[in-house]
Amino acid sequence: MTSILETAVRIEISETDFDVNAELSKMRVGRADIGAICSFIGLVREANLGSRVSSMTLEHYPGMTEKTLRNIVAEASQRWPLQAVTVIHRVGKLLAADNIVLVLVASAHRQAAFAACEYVMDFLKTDAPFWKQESTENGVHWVDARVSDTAALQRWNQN
Amino acid sequence: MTSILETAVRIEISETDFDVNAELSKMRVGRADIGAICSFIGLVREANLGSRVSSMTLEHYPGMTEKTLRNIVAEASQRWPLQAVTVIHRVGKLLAADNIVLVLVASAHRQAAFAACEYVMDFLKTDAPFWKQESTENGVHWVDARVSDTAALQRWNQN
Amino acid sequence: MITILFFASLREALGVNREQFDCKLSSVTDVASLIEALRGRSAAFSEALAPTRNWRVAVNQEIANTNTPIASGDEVAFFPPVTGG
Amino acid sequence: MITILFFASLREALGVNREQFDCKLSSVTDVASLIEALRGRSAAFSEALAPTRNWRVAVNQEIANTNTPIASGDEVAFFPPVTGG
Repeated sequence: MTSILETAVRIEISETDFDVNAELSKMRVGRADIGAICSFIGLVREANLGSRVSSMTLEHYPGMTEKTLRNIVAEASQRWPLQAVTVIHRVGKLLAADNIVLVLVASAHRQAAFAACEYVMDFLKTDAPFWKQESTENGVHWVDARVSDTAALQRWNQN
Repeated sequence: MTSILETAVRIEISETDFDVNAELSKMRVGRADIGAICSFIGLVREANLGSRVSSMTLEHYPGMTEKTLRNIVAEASQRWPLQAVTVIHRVGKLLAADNIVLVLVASAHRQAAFAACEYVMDFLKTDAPFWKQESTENGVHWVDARVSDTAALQRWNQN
Repeated sequence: MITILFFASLREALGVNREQFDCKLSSVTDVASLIEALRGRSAAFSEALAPTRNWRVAVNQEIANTNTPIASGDEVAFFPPVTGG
Repeated sequence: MITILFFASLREALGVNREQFDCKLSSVTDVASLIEALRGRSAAFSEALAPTRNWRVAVNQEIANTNTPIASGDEVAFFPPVTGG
Protein backbone atom coordinates (compact mmCIF):
# COMPACT_ATOMS: atom_id res chain seq x y z
CA MET A 1 0.00 0.00 0.00
CA THR A 2 1.38 3.40 -0.93
CA SER A 3 1.39 6.15 1.64
CA ILE A 4 0.29 9.73 1.20
CA LEU A 5 3.95 10.69 0.75
CA GLU A 6 4.14 8.72 -2.48
CA THR A 7 0.81 9.99 -3.80
CA ALA A 8 0.84 13.23 -5.76
CA VAL A 9 -1.94 15.29 -4.21
CA ARG A 10 -3.47 18.49 -5.55
CA ILE A 11 -6.19 20.27 -3.56
CA GLU A 12 -7.71 23.50 -4.78
CA ILE A 13 -10.58 25.74 -3.74
CA SER A 14 -11.47 28.01 -6.60
CA GLU A 15 -13.99 30.64 -7.64
CA THR A 16 -13.28 29.90 -11.28
CA ASP A 17 -14.17 26.81 -13.27
CA PHE A 18 -11.80 23.87 -13.69
CA ASP A 19 -10.60 22.36 -16.97
CA VAL A 20 -10.81 18.57 -16.85
CA ASN A 21 -8.36 18.02 -19.71
CA ALA A 22 -5.83 20.36 -18.13
CA GLU A 23 -6.15 18.59 -14.76
CA LEU A 24 -5.77 15.18 -16.40
CA SER A 25 -2.63 16.41 -18.19
CA LYS A 26 -1.11 17.74 -14.96
CA MET A 27 -1.74 14.40 -13.29
CA ARG A 28 -0.31 12.33 -16.15
CA VAL A 29 2.68 14.38 -17.22
CA GLY A 30 5.92 12.42 -17.35
CA ARG A 31 4.52 9.13 -16.10
CA ALA A 32 3.61 5.86 -17.83
CA ASP A 33 2.70 3.83 -14.74
CA ILE A 34 -0.94 4.91 -14.47
CA GLY A 35 -3.41 2.23 -15.54
CA ALA A 36 -6.68 3.84 -14.51
CA ILE A 37 -8.08 7.28 -13.77
CA CYS A 38 -11.49 7.55 -12.19
CA SER A 39 -13.00 10.99 -12.12
CA PHE A 40 -16.08 12.51 -10.63
CA ILE A 41 -17.73 15.79 -11.54
CA GLY A 42 -20.52 17.20 -9.41
CA LEU A 43 -22.81 19.70 -11.13
CA VAL A 44 -25.50 22.21 -10.17
CA ARG A 45 -28.86 20.60 -10.99
CA GLU A 46 -31.53 22.97 -12.08
CA ALA A 47 -34.25 20.93 -10.41
CA ASN A 48 -33.81 20.14 -6.74
CA LEU A 49 -36.64 18.78 -4.62
CA GLY A 50 -39.25 20.30 -6.87
CA SER A 51 -37.88 23.83 -7.00
CA ARG A 52 -36.11 25.31 -9.98
CA VAL A 53 -32.58 26.36 -8.97
CA SER A 54 -31.39 29.41 -10.90
CA SER A 55 -28.15 29.89 -8.99
CA MET A 56 -26.27 28.72 -5.95
CA THR A 57 -23.71 30.33 -3.66
CA LEU A 58 -21.08 28.14 -2.06
CA GLU A 59 -19.43 29.21 1.17
CA HIS A 60 -16.56 27.39 2.87
CA TYR A 61 -14.23 27.56 5.86
CA PRO A 62 -10.83 28.50 4.40
CA GLY A 63 -8.07 26.52 6.04
CA MET A 64 -10.28 23.81 7.51
CA THR A 65 -11.53 22.92 4.03
CA GLU A 66 -8.07 22.21 2.65
CA LYS A 67 -7.04 20.42 5.86
CA THR A 68 -10.12 18.20 5.76
CA LEU A 69 -9.67 17.34 2.08
CA ARG A 70 -6.00 16.50 2.63
CA ASN A 71 -6.97 14.20 5.49
CA ILE A 72 -9.59 12.44 3.37
CA VAL A 73 -7.10 11.91 0.55
CA ALA A 74 -4.49 10.66 3.05
CA GLU A 75 -6.99 8.11 4.39
CA ALA A 76 -7.82 6.96 0.87
CA SER A 77 -4.10 6.60 0.12
CA GLN A 78 -3.76 4.33 3.12
CA ARG A 79 -6.60 2.12 1.93
CA TRP A 80 -5.76 1.83 -1.76
CA PRO A 81 -2.55 2.01 -3.79
CA LEU A 82 -2.98 5.44 -5.37
CA GLN A 83 -0.63 7.33 -7.65
CA ALA A 84 -2.23 10.78 -7.79
CA VAL A 85 -5.31 12.54 -6.47
CA THR A 86 -6.75 15.91 -7.48
CA VAL A 87 -9.65 17.57 -5.67
CA ILE A 88 -10.96 20.92 -6.92
CA HIS A 89 -14.04 22.46 -5.32
CA ARG A 90 -15.59 25.67 -6.46
CA VAL A 91 -16.94 28.38 -4.16
CA GLY A 92 -18.89 31.57 -4.80
CA LYS A 93 -21.81 31.95 -7.17
CA LEU A 94 -22.66 29.09 -9.54
CA LEU A 95 -25.41 28.74 -12.11
CA ALA A 96 -27.48 25.71 -13.13
CA ALA A 97 -25.36 23.13 -15.02
CA ASP A 98 -22.11 24.65 -13.68
CA ASN A 99 -19.38 22.43 -12.33
CA ILE A 100 -19.14 22.25 -8.53
CA VAL A 101 -16.46 19.68 -7.77
CA LEU A 102 -13.87 17.58 -9.56
CA VAL A 103 -12.14 14.53 -8.08
CA LEU A 104 -9.52 12.66 -10.10
CA VAL A 105 -7.88 9.49 -8.79
CA ALA A 106 -5.07 7.68 -10.61
CA SER A 107 -3.96 4.16 -9.79
CA ALA A 108 -2.32 1.22 -11.51
CA HIS A 109 -5.63 -0.65 -11.19
CA ARG A 110 -9.21 0.30 -11.88
CA GLN A 111 -10.83 -1.02 -8.72
CA ALA A 112 -8.58 1.12 -6.51
CA ALA A 113 -9.28 4.19 -8.66
CA PHE A 114 -13.07 3.71 -8.52
CA ALA A 115 -13.19 2.93 -4.81
CA ALA A 116 -10.91 5.77 -3.76
CA CYS A 117 -12.73 8.32 -5.94
CA GLU A 118 -16.07 7.39 -4.42
CA TYR A 119 -14.53 7.33 -0.92
CA VAL A 120 -13.18 10.87 -1.37
CA MET A 121 -16.57 12.11 -2.60
CA ASP A 122 -18.46 10.38 0.21
CA PHE A 123 -16.29 11.96 2.92
CA LEU A 124 -16.12 15.31 1.15
CA LYS A 125 -19.92 15.37 1.30
CA THR A 126 -20.09 14.75 5.04
CA ASP A 127 -16.86 16.27 6.40
CA ALA A 128 -15.58 19.11 4.22
CA PRO A 129 -16.89 22.49 5.44
CA PHE A 130 -18.81 23.75 2.41
CA TRP A 131 -22.34 25.14 2.53
CA LYS A 132 -24.72 25.67 -0.35
CA GLN A 133 -27.29 28.40 -0.56
CA GLU A 134 -29.76 27.98 -3.41
CA SER A 135 -31.74 30.65 -5.21
CA THR A 136 -35.06 29.31 -6.47
CA GLU A 137 -38.33 30.86 -7.51
CA ASN A 138 -39.34 30.42 -3.86
CA GLY A 139 -36.44 32.55 -2.65
CA VAL A 140 -33.02 31.97 -1.19
CA HIS A 141 -32.42 29.14 1.27
CA TRP A 142 -29.58 27.12 2.75
CA VAL A 143 -29.51 23.53 1.52
CA ASP A 144 -30.18 20.93 4.19
CA ALA A 145 -27.67 18.15 4.79
CA ARG A 146 -28.95 14.80 3.57
CA VAL A 147 -29.22 11.70 5.71
CA SER A 148 -28.33 9.62 2.63
CA ASP A 149 -24.89 11.23 2.58
CA THR A 150 -24.19 10.09 6.12
CA ALA A 151 -25.61 6.66 5.33
CA ALA A 152 -23.24 6.39 2.37
CA LEU A 153 -20.29 6.27 4.78
CA GLN A 154 -21.42 2.97 6.27
CA ARG A 155 -19.94 0.90 3.47
CA TRP A 156 -16.43 2.16 4.24
CA ASN A 157 -16.59 0.74 7.74
CA GLN A 158 -17.15 -2.75 6.45
CA ASN A 159 -13.78 -3.15 4.76
CA MET B 1 -35.81 3.59 -13.14
CA THR B 2 -35.07 4.96 -16.60
CA SER B 3 -34.87 2.62 -19.54
CA ILE B 4 -32.28 2.57 -22.28
CA LEU B 5 -34.69 4.52 -24.47
CA GLU B 6 -34.43 7.52 -22.19
CA THR B 7 -30.67 7.28 -21.82
CA ALA B 8 -28.52 9.07 -24.38
CA VAL B 9 -25.96 6.48 -25.43
CA ARG B 10 -22.83 7.05 -27.47
CA ILE B 11 -20.62 4.06 -28.40
CA GLU B 12 -17.51 4.50 -30.49
CA ILE B 13 -14.63 2.32 -31.59
CA SER B 14 -11.81 4.53 -32.77
CA GLU B 15 -8.23 4.36 -33.99
CA THR B 16 -7.69 7.95 -32.91
CA ASP B 17 -7.52 9.37 -29.42
CA PHE B 18 -10.54 10.79 -27.60
CA ASP B 19 -10.90 14.26 -26.09
CA VAL B 20 -12.40 14.06 -22.61
CA ASN B 21 -13.53 17.70 -22.54
CA ALA B 22 -15.20 17.35 -25.93
CA GLU B 23 -17.00 14.18 -24.84
CA LEU B 24 -18.14 15.84 -21.61
CA SER B 25 -19.47 18.79 -23.62
CA LYS B 26 -21.39 16.53 -26.00
CA MET B 27 -22.97 14.76 -23.06
CA ARG B 28 -23.89 17.96 -21.23
CA VAL B 29 -25.03 20.19 -24.03
CA GLY B 30 -28.47 21.72 -23.51
CA ARG B 31 -29.26 20.00 -20.23
CA ALA B 32 -29.23 21.16 -16.62
CA ASP B 33 -30.58 17.98 -14.99
CA ILE B 34 -27.24 16.18 -14.59
CA GLY B 35 -25.99 16.07 -11.01
CA ALA B 36 -23.03 13.74 -11.36
CA ILE B 37 -20.70 12.47 -14.05
CA CYS B 38 -18.42 9.58 -13.25
CA SER B 39 -15.74 8.86 -15.78
CA PHE B 40 -13.14 6.18 -16.24
CA ILE B 41 -10.04 6.30 -18.39
CA GLY B 42 -7.98 3.15 -18.97
CA LEU B 43 -4.37 3.72 -20.02
CA VAL B 44 -1.49 1.68 -21.42
CA ARG B 45 0.86 0.98 -18.53
CA GLU B 46 4.51 0.80 -19.43
CA ALA B 47 5.20 -1.90 -16.86
CA ASN B 48 3.05 -5.02 -16.99
CA LEU B 49 3.94 -8.16 -15.04
CA GLY B 50 7.61 -7.23 -15.00
CA SER B 51 8.04 -6.54 -18.70
CA ARG B 52 8.39 -3.10 -20.19
CA VAL B 53 5.60 -2.48 -22.68
CA SER B 54 6.69 -0.23 -25.54
CA SER B 55 3.51 -0.55 -27.57
CA MET B 56 0.28 -2.48 -27.80
CA THR B 57 -2.00 -3.43 -30.66
CA LEU B 58 -5.71 -3.72 -30.04
CA GLU B 59 -7.86 -5.93 -32.24
CA HIS B 60 -11.63 -6.23 -32.01
CA TYR B 61 -14.65 -7.90 -33.62
CA PRO B 62 -16.43 -5.12 -35.53
CA GLY B 63 -20.16 -5.39 -35.09
CA MET B 64 -20.10 -7.67 -32.06
CA THR B 65 -18.10 -5.08 -30.15
CA GLU B 66 -20.70 -2.35 -30.58
CA LYS B 67 -23.56 -4.79 -29.95
CA THR B 68 -21.96 -6.03 -26.74
CA LEU B 69 -21.24 -2.52 -25.46
CA ARG B 70 -24.82 -1.45 -26.22
CA ASN B 71 -26.13 -4.43 -24.29
CA ILE B 72 -23.92 -3.65 -21.31
CA VAL B 73 -25.08 -0.03 -21.26
CA ALA B 74 -28.72 -1.15 -21.61
CA GLU B 75 -28.30 -3.46 -18.59
CA ALA B 76 -26.75 -0.63 -16.59
CA SER B 77 -29.64 1.65 -17.55
CA GLN B 78 -32.06 -0.92 -16.18
CA ARG B 79 -30.23 -1.07 -12.87
CA TRP B 80 -29.62 2.63 -12.25
CA PRO B 81 -31.35 5.87 -13.29
CA LEU B 82 -28.89 7.08 -15.93
CA GLN B 83 -29.11 10.16 -18.12
CA ALA B 84 -26.29 9.59 -20.59
CA VAL B 85 -23.52 7.07 -21.22
CA THR B 86 -20.52 7.36 -23.53
CA VAL B 87 -18.14 4.48 -24.23
CA ILE B 88 -15.14 5.03 -26.50
CA HIS B 89 -12.61 2.26 -27.00
CA ARG B 90 -9.52 2.63 -29.09
CA VAL B 91 -8.16 -0.03 -31.43
CA GLY B 92 -4.96 -0.30 -33.45
CA LYS B 93 -1.50 0.57 -32.20
CA LEU B 94 -1.10 2.33 -28.87
CA LEU B 95 2.01 3.47 -27.00
CA ALA B 96 2.78 3.48 -23.28
CA ALA B 97 0.68 6.11 -21.43
CA ASP B 98 -1.83 6.32 -24.30
CA ASN B 99 -5.55 6.27 -23.61
CA ILE B 100 -7.30 2.94 -24.23
CA VAL B 101 -10.86 3.43 -23.09
CA LEU B 102 -13.18 6.17 -21.86
CA VAL B 103 -16.48 5.58 -20.07
CA LEU B 104 -18.64 8.54 -19.01
CA VAL B 105 -21.85 8.06 -17.04
CA ALA B 106 -24.20 10.91 -16.17
CA SER B 107 -26.94 10.66 -13.58
CA ALA B 108 -28.87 12.92 -11.25
CA HIS B 109 -27.11 11.19 -8.34
CA ARG B 110 -23.51 10.26 -7.69
CA GLN B 111 -23.99 6.71 -6.44
CA ALA B 112 -25.76 5.69 -9.65
CA ALA B 113 -23.04 7.33 -11.75
CA PHE B 114 -20.22 5.59 -9.87
CA ALA B 115 -21.90 2.18 -9.80
CA ALA B 116 -22.94 2.22 -13.46
CA CYS B 117 -19.52 3.39 -14.64
CA GLU B 118 -17.79 0.58 -12.77
CA TYR B 119 -20.42 -1.91 -13.97
CA VAL B 120 -19.83 -0.93 -17.60
CA MET B 121 -16.05 -1.27 -17.18
CA ASP B 122 -16.36 -4.63 -15.42
CA PHE B 123 -18.50 -6.14 -18.19
CA LEU B 124 -16.52 -4.46 -20.96
CA LYS B 125 -13.45 -6.24 -19.56
CA THR B 126 -15.04 -9.70 -19.64
CA ASP B 127 -17.55 -9.53 -22.51
CA ALA B 128 -16.52 -7.00 -25.17
CA PRO B 129 -14.48 -8.67 -27.95
CA PHE B 130 -11.19 -6.78 -27.76
CA TRP B 131 -7.78 -8.43 -27.67
CA LYS B 132 -4.48 -6.86 -26.70
CA GLN B 133 -1.14 -7.79 -28.14
CA GLU B 134 1.80 -6.28 -26.27
CA SER B 135 5.26 -5.51 -27.58
CA THR B 136 7.88 -5.81 -24.86
CA GLU B 137 11.64 -6.28 -24.81
CA ASN B 138 10.85 -10.02 -24.71
CA GLY B 139 8.91 -9.86 -27.97
CA VAL B 140 5.30 -9.67 -29.02
CA HIS B 141 2.63 -11.64 -27.15
CA TRP B 142 -1.12 -11.76 -26.70
CA VAL B 143 -2.23 -10.61 -23.27
CA ASP B 144 -3.86 -13.33 -21.14
CA ALA B 145 -7.32 -12.76 -19.72
CA ARG B 146 -7.24 -12.21 -15.97
CA VAL B 147 -9.19 -14.26 -13.46
CA SER B 148 -9.60 -11.10 -11.37
CA ASP B 149 -11.70 -9.54 -14.14
CA THR B 150 -14.16 -12.45 -14.04
CA ALA B 151 -14.15 -12.35 -10.24
CA ALA B 152 -15.04 -8.65 -10.38
CA LEU B 153 -18.44 -9.54 -11.85
CA GLN B 154 -19.50 -11.39 -8.72
CA ARG B 155 -20.48 -8.22 -6.91
CA TRP B 156 -23.11 -7.38 -9.53
CA ASN B 157 -24.97 -10.63 -8.83
CA GLN B 158 -25.48 -9.68 -5.21
CA ASN B 159 -27.71 -6.71 -5.87
CA MET C 1 -8.18 35.62 23.42
CA ILE C 2 -9.70 33.10 21.07
CA THR C 3 -11.11 33.59 17.58
CA ILE C 4 -14.70 32.51 17.01
CA LEU C 5 -16.05 31.95 13.52
CA PHE C 6 -19.64 31.43 12.36
CA PHE C 7 -20.59 30.06 8.96
CA ALA C 8 -23.57 29.79 6.64
CA SER C 9 -27.00 29.85 8.33
CA LEU C 10 -25.42 30.36 11.77
CA ARG C 11 -23.50 33.38 10.49
CA GLU C 12 -26.71 34.80 9.05
CA ALA C 13 -28.80 34.10 12.17
CA LEU C 14 -26.20 35.74 14.45
CA GLY C 15 -25.17 38.54 12.11
CA VAL C 16 -21.48 37.92 12.78
CA ASN C 17 -18.85 35.92 10.94
CA ARG C 18 -15.82 36.41 13.19
CA GLU C 19 -15.05 37.77 16.61
CA GLN C 20 -12.31 37.84 19.21
CA PHE C 21 -13.35 36.47 22.59
CA ASP C 22 -11.60 36.76 25.96
CA CYS C 23 -11.69 33.32 27.58
CA LYS C 24 -10.38 34.50 30.94
CA LEU C 25 -13.07 37.13 31.47
CA SER C 26 -15.75 34.48 31.01
CA SER C 27 -13.98 31.49 32.65
CA VAL C 28 -14.21 29.60 29.38
CA THR C 29 -12.14 26.38 29.43
CA ASP C 30 -13.94 24.14 26.96
CA VAL C 31 -16.56 24.22 24.21
CA ALA C 32 -19.40 23.68 26.70
CA SER C 33 -18.46 26.73 28.78
CA LEU C 34 -17.93 28.82 25.63
CA ILE C 35 -21.42 27.92 24.42
CA GLU C 36 -22.87 28.78 27.82
CA ALA C 37 -21.19 32.20 27.70
CA LEU C 38 -22.35 32.85 24.12
CA ARG C 39 -25.93 31.71 24.72
CA GLY C 40 -26.21 34.15 27.63
CA ARG C 41 -25.72 37.09 25.26
CA SER C 42 -29.07 37.21 23.46
CA ALA C 43 -32.11 35.28 22.37
CA ALA C 44 -30.53 34.85 18.93
CA PHE C 45 -27.39 33.21 20.36
CA SER C 46 -29.39 31.16 22.85
CA GLU C 47 -31.58 29.85 20.05
CA ALA C 48 -28.86 29.27 17.45
CA LEU C 49 -26.54 27.34 19.78
CA ALA C 50 -29.23 25.42 21.69
CA PRO C 51 -28.26 21.74 22.27
CA THR C 52 -31.31 20.69 20.28
CA ARG C 53 -30.11 22.57 17.20
CA ASN C 54 -28.05 20.63 14.72
CA TRP C 55 -24.83 22.70 14.79
CA ARG C 56 -21.26 21.49 14.48
CA VAL C 57 -18.19 22.86 16.25
CA ALA C 58 -14.55 22.77 15.20
CA VAL C 59 -11.55 23.71 17.33
CA ASN C 60 -8.43 24.66 15.40
CA GLN C 61 -10.06 23.43 12.20
CA GLU C 62 -10.81 19.96 13.47
CA ILE C 63 -14.24 18.66 14.37
CA ALA C 64 -14.72 18.94 18.15
CA ASN C 65 -17.43 18.37 20.75
CA THR C 66 -18.63 20.05 23.91
CA ASN C 67 -15.86 18.42 25.97
CA THR C 68 -13.05 19.74 23.79
CA PRO C 69 -10.80 22.06 25.85
CA ILE C 70 -10.25 25.62 24.67
CA ALA C 71 -7.18 27.73 25.38
CA SER C 72 -6.00 31.18 24.42
CA GLY C 73 -5.01 31.36 20.76
CA ASP C 74 -7.48 28.70 19.65
CA GLU C 75 -9.80 29.12 16.68
CA VAL C 76 -13.34 27.89 17.35
CA ALA C 77 -15.92 27.62 14.57
CA PHE C 78 -19.66 26.97 14.67
CA PHE C 79 -21.55 25.89 11.58
CA PRO C 80 -24.47 23.82 10.31
CA PRO C 81 -24.03 20.32 8.83
CA VAL C 82 -21.98 20.62 5.65
CA THR C 83 -23.53 20.46 2.18
CA GLY C 84 -20.68 20.60 -0.34
CA GLY C 85 -19.91 18.37 -3.27
CA MET D 1 -23.01 -21.10 -46.54
CA ILE D 2 -21.93 -19.62 -43.21
CA THR D 3 -19.19 -17.10 -42.47
CA ILE D 4 -16.53 -18.17 -39.99
CA LEU D 5 -14.28 -15.60 -38.32
CA PHE D 6 -11.13 -16.12 -36.25
CA PHE D 7 -9.61 -13.46 -34.01
CA ALA D 8 -6.39 -12.66 -32.18
CA SER D 9 -4.23 -15.68 -31.22
CA LEU D 10 -6.65 -18.08 -32.96
CA ARG D 11 -6.42 -16.10 -36.16
CA GLU D 12 -2.62 -16.20 -35.91
CA ALA D 13 -2.46 -19.91 -35.10
CA LEU D 14 -4.74 -20.83 -38.00
CA GLY D 15 -3.48 -18.28 -40.50
CA VAL D 16 -7.01 -17.30 -41.49
CA ASN D 17 -9.30 -14.49 -40.33
CA ARG D 18 -12.44 -15.20 -42.37
CA GLU D 19 -13.82 -17.94 -44.53
CA GLN D 20 -17.05 -19.11 -46.15
CA PHE D 21 -18.11 -22.58 -45.13
CA ASP D 22 -20.72 -24.86 -46.71
CA CYS D 23 -22.79 -26.37 -43.88
CA LYS D 24 -24.64 -28.82 -46.09
CA LEU D 25 -21.54 -30.46 -47.52
CA SER D 26 -20.30 -31.22 -43.99
CA SER D 27 -23.66 -31.91 -42.28
CA VAL D 28 -23.01 -29.07 -39.85
CA THR D 29 -26.09 -28.23 -37.75
CA ASP D 30 -24.62 -26.79 -34.58
CA VAL D 31 -21.37 -25.44 -33.12
CA ALA D 32 -20.27 -28.92 -32.01
CA SER D 33 -20.54 -30.38 -35.52
CA LEU D 34 -18.85 -27.32 -37.02
CA ILE D 35 -15.91 -27.73 -34.65
CA GLU D 36 -15.69 -31.42 -35.49
CA ALA D 37 -15.54 -30.59 -39.20
CA LEU D 38 -12.93 -27.87 -38.68
CA ARG D 39 -10.72 -29.99 -36.39
CA GLY D 40 -10.62 -32.72 -39.03
CA ARG D 41 -8.81 -30.38 -41.42
CA SER D 42 -5.34 -30.19 -39.91
CA ALA D 43 -3.27 -30.52 -36.78
CA ALA D 44 -3.38 -26.75 -36.36
CA PHE D 45 -7.21 -26.67 -36.36
CA SER D 46 -7.42 -29.79 -34.20
CA GLU D 47 -5.12 -28.22 -31.64
CA ALA D 48 -6.55 -24.67 -31.70
CA LEU D 49 -10.17 -25.80 -31.28
CA ALA D 50 -9.57 -28.69 -28.85
CA PRO D 51 -12.15 -28.79 -26.02
CA THR D 52 -9.34 -28.31 -23.51
CA ARG D 53 -8.31 -25.02 -25.12
CA ASN D 54 -9.83 -21.88 -23.71
CA TRP D 55 -11.61 -20.55 -26.82
CA ARG D 56 -14.91 -18.75 -27.06
CA VAL D 57 -17.52 -18.98 -29.79
CA ALA D 58 -20.09 -16.43 -30.93
CA VAL D 59 -22.97 -17.07 -33.33
CA ASN D 60 -24.35 -13.98 -35.04
CA GLN D 61 -22.30 -11.80 -32.70
CA GLU D 62 -23.68 -13.28 -29.50
CA ILE D 63 -21.79 -15.58 -27.16
CA ALA D 64 -22.76 -19.18 -27.93
CA ASN D 65 -21.79 -22.70 -26.87
CA THR D 66 -21.34 -26.07 -28.51
CA ASN D 67 -25.11 -26.73 -28.48
CA THR D 68 -25.97 -23.54 -30.35
CA PRO D 69 -27.62 -24.43 -33.72
CA ILE D 70 -26.08 -23.12 -36.92
CA ALA D 71 -27.95 -22.45 -40.16
CA SER D 72 -27.05 -21.07 -43.55
CA GLY D 73 -26.35 -17.34 -43.40
CA ASP D 74 -25.04 -17.40 -39.84
CA GLU D 75 -21.82 -15.72 -38.76
CA VAL D 76 -19.74 -17.87 -36.41
CA ALA D 77 -16.66 -16.49 -34.66
CA PHE D 78 -13.94 -18.21 -32.64
CA PHE D 79 -11.64 -16.23 -30.38
CA PRO D 80 -9.66 -16.37 -27.14
CA PRO D 81 -10.94 -14.83 -23.87
CA VAL D 82 -11.22 -11.07 -24.33
CA THR D 83 -8.66 -8.62 -22.91
CA GLY D 84 -9.93 -5.11 -23.68
CA GLY D 85 -10.37 -2.13 -21.39
